[in-house]
Amino acid sequence: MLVPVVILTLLGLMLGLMLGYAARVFAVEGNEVAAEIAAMMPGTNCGQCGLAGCGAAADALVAGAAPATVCPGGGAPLAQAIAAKLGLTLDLGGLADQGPKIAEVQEDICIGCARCLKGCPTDAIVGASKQIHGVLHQACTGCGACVTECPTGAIGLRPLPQTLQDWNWASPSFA
Amino acid sequence: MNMLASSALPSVAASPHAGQLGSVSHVMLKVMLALAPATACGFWYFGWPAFNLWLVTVLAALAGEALCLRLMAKPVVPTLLDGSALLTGWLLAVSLPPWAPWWLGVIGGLFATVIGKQVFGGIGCNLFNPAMVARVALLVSFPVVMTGWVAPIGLTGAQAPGWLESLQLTFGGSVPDAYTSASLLGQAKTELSRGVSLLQTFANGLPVSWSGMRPGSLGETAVLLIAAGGIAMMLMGLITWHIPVSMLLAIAIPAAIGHAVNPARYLDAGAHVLSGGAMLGAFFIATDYVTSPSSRGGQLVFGAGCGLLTWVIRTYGGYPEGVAFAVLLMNALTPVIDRAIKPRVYGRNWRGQPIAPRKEN
Amino acid sequence: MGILERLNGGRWGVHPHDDHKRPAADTPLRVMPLPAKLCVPLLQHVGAPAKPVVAVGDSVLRGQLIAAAQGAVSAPVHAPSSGVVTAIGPVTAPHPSGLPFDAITITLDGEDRALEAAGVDDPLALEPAEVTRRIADAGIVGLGGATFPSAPKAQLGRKLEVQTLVINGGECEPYLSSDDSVMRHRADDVIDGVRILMHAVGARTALVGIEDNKPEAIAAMREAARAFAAIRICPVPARYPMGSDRQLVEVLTGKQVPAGARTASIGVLVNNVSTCAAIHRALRHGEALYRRIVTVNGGAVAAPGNVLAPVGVLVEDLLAFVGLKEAPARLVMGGPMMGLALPHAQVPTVKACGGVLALTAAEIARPAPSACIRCGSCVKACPMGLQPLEIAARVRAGDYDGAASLQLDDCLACGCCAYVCPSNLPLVQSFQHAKGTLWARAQQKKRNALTRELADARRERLERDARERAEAAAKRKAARAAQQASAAAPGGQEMPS
Amino acid sequence: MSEYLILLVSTALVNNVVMSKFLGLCPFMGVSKSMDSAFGMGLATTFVITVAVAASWVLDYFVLAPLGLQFLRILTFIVVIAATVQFIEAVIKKSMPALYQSLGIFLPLITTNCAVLGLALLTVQEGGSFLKSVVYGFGSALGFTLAMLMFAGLRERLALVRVPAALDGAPVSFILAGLLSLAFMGFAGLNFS
Repeated sequence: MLVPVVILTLLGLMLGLMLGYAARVFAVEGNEVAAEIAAMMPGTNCGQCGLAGCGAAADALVAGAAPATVCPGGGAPLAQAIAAKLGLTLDLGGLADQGPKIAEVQEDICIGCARCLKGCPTDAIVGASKQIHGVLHQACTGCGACVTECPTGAIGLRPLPQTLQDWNWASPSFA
Repeated sequence: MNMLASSALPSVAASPHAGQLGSVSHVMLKVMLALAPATACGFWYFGWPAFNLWLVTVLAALAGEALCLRLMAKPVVPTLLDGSALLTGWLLAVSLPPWAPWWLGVIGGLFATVIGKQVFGGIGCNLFNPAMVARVALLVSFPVVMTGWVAPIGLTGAQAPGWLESLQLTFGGSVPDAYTSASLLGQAKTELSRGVSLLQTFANGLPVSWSGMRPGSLGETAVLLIAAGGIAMMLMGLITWHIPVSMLLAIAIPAAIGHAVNPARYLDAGAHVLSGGAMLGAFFIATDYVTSPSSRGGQLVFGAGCGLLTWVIRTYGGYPEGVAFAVLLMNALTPVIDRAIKPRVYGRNWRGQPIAPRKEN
Repeated sequence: MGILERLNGGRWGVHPHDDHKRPAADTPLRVMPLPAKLCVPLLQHVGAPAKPVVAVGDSVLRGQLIAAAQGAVSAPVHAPSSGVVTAIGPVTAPHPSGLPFDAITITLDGEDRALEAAGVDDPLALEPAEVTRRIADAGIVGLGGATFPSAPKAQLGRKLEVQTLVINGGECEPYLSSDDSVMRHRADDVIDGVRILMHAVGARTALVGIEDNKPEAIAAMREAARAFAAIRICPVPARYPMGSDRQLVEVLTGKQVPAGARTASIGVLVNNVSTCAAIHRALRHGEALYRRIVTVNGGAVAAPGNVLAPVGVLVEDLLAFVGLKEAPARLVMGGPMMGLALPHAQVPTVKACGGVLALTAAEIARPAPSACIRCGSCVKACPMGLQPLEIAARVRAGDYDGAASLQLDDCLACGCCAYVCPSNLPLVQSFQHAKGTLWARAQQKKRNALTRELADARRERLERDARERAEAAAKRKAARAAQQASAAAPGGQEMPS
Repeated sequence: MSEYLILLVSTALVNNVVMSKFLGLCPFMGVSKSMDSAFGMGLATTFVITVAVAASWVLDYFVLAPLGLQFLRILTFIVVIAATVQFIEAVIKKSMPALYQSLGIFLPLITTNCAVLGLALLTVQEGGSFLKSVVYGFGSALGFTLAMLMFAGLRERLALVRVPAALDGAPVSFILAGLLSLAFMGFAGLNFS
């Protein structure tokens, strides 16, 4: 009776020591996945996802608390990249019909209060107090922060106009 | 200018705006044409029972396909007309013992199209050659029936059964012992396992000939016509030489080496190439588009694998014939081969990196 | 194709059984009468669009600059005839999308008054840089379809010390014969253009590749090039896509162009024969590129043939000139293999438009696609050595990265795969879709990077502002405290609040 | 030498651990969605099996057998295997994070991969020499890797075709495994004498 107990104890001890040593040599720090996903995100902390910024969204994604489509600003490409990274199944249904959008200032209503300038996370709105504001297409993520800021409802989101450069063939219907 | 009303331009489609107007059924039809002479010759050798079995098998394959399409609510007639199920049944039929009972053909035909093909999504989606899947399933399940060969006694010979008699043979009982005979590979295997050396077994010479007048399935006897059909397919541009040649060489070379070392243990290259399903397999089975690699290099590896495995199974394995197993095993390796061997892309090396620019001096 | 080659699966490319080039190629060249108006697009080349230098209401003369080049890679645009500018703005582009692009609309006065133009008597005596400048000023772009501006290309060639010019007389697309026509009727112009270009680039030899289905062109070009040892006329087998620069370069020089690189990287510069003819006219006659030979062909055309037409003419007017015998089922700009289907006929032609096809329903008829049987016909046909069937399977399954890993980027969209496919799969569309999707993703990534930068900058700025405010406030507080202390010390009294 | 070669071929092909012994089906079905992760899994399992077989042999030969404690085999072997797997996990997590991600839960589950314990027990029962046992284990592990790779390749291609909805996913994978097993029956009775 004693022999098996001793043998098992010794075995356990030996293997435990080996693993303890390995754990020290091959230690990995932190959650690298969340950091990588945060790096893929737009990084504007626009809050459209309902979470506290891109870092929080990345943590939620890794924890499985948010779907891959959590980030509206990143659109379908980001959702696909995240799904591929985390091995999630992707339902693009919610995103597909929206498409990218940008903010537009209706110049006849804009009173030039410049509140939207402060609200924009990417400084995409140019203008000054008492002047009509304009939106830089390249910088706007379509997060909609300015829409809520505007006191006169002069800012709205509209779909990005399609151009010859970004037009694409539809996926053909294969047999 | 009313001819140019915008309603007159119904289609804005992607290029090209021209095409060869080929179709899948054309391809299948050409393969069947290439296979027809050898099959006809088989009928001539083995008589009406062989024809009955062929018909039953083909019909069962078609029925299996139709049933699945019906269950999946897909159009039945257009898909049947593409000819692929017919060809599958045909290839299976010519690999069966010609006097096998009807139920063998029915089970095989159904298995080929249902389990071998439709389960995966139908034409173009199957991962294994459907005819060989069915053949192996039959061989494993009914080994006795599947190795019950008959001597070729001709369609019209004195001993040959008439048409009515043949129906009885196919749909009735078993093959009378008087007709049964062993195939070369089966005989070699049996005698070797009894400890009789090949030299003794085949003291009167090997029963192989180019005419194919010997026991075997429809598709293994008329080797010349099979090879001619295969070459015709190459000339029609349906297949390339890579798979058939590499497969036949990979059977012949080890066979020749083995025979040179120990003729009492190993059959010679000619016996290997001319007997069993080697020829049919090399030209018609292994070259199946869907289940073979798409690059030429991959096809060479695939063919060589088929050949080598065939020889190994025939020589060392428990089954007398190994083509079907070899083809299935290589089918399973095809995705791996396709991934490992890709054609060299223009302006890139084999590993897919851009080549170094070479300036003129 | 020999038997051995056939057993080996043949070489790349396809041999359209009927190339439909004749009889259109054999009819005499016609000059199109001036239409009522022209819409001259601002973007007819790779690079930045030209910038209009005329305003609505201005009168313009033939050959007058109406839009100037913008940036390093761009090309100016000239008025093809005299008239009044009536609009500057969007017109439908010759593109399947039907989306608009900017063009200058000129209502012609029919008088065709020309700007005084001066050529050079001996362009070969000019400095190469001056030749290049004149090519740039004439708005010459690659007329074979790539539309890369010719001047920057020549500059690049000079910089990389290119020794060999490959002159592309391949014109492998069925139906088209505009290059053929240029070579037959203007062989001397082409050869002179080649000599000027060689001078500009500093190249020592020029290889003119002409498909052997154009014997008249080969004969004419041989005759024209007889006096110049440096220019060799090389008949090449008629096989589509022989006119693709990479394929032609390989056939003529035996060298492959590295993936993702230009031909110049292996010391070769490819130019089209029509481009060379345009260079000749620009240098010798001072004529800008505002008209060209266009093949109008197809089953619906009553009198198919080659037409000298101004750039910017509406397809509608062009078809009216040659006449239609039936309603076309599809209009195509370019050849049937790579040409773009047009949404309607009110679209202008561009500099690189070598052909307009009015195809009948019978000509474009294709059976419905069926499942891929992995027959490998597309692999054999692909001139780039790709595996279209594998790429298409991945695109169908939505695995665009998998498609990209099979070198989808190298696809020329030549259409050989779709042409030979027995299952009639829309392979080219599938690849174009995948390329577009991958491009959009890359754009989105860039955009994300940009917005991230902006957001970071903003955050930093806000933090700095806050810090500065806090510091200022602290300073104020400290100052006040000091003041207080100094006030309190002598009097020992509290400050009134 | 040839004896070991034949042993290697026999264990890898003829008595393939997955296809004819039906061991290790859990990772065979679970980690066979892509060739990369299947290959990684195959290599990791190969390492574990080889080490586990060697360690088990040593343990059995020098400790358990002399003391007549064969009844402790399962217990001690599983401890050895678990420790080896933990070790492998630490190494992969550090050196190949992508593979670590794709293997996911199946990596620690190598511990419970019946092929590992099965092979450790089988080799000990066969009673061969140390080298023979290691070759046996290594050959079987190669067979496992081969089966994984083949199956993953087939499943990758399956992901590109239109499998009928009723059969998509696990059902068709099982049918596929059955057909693959059918193909491996060709090796039945393979005898290199």
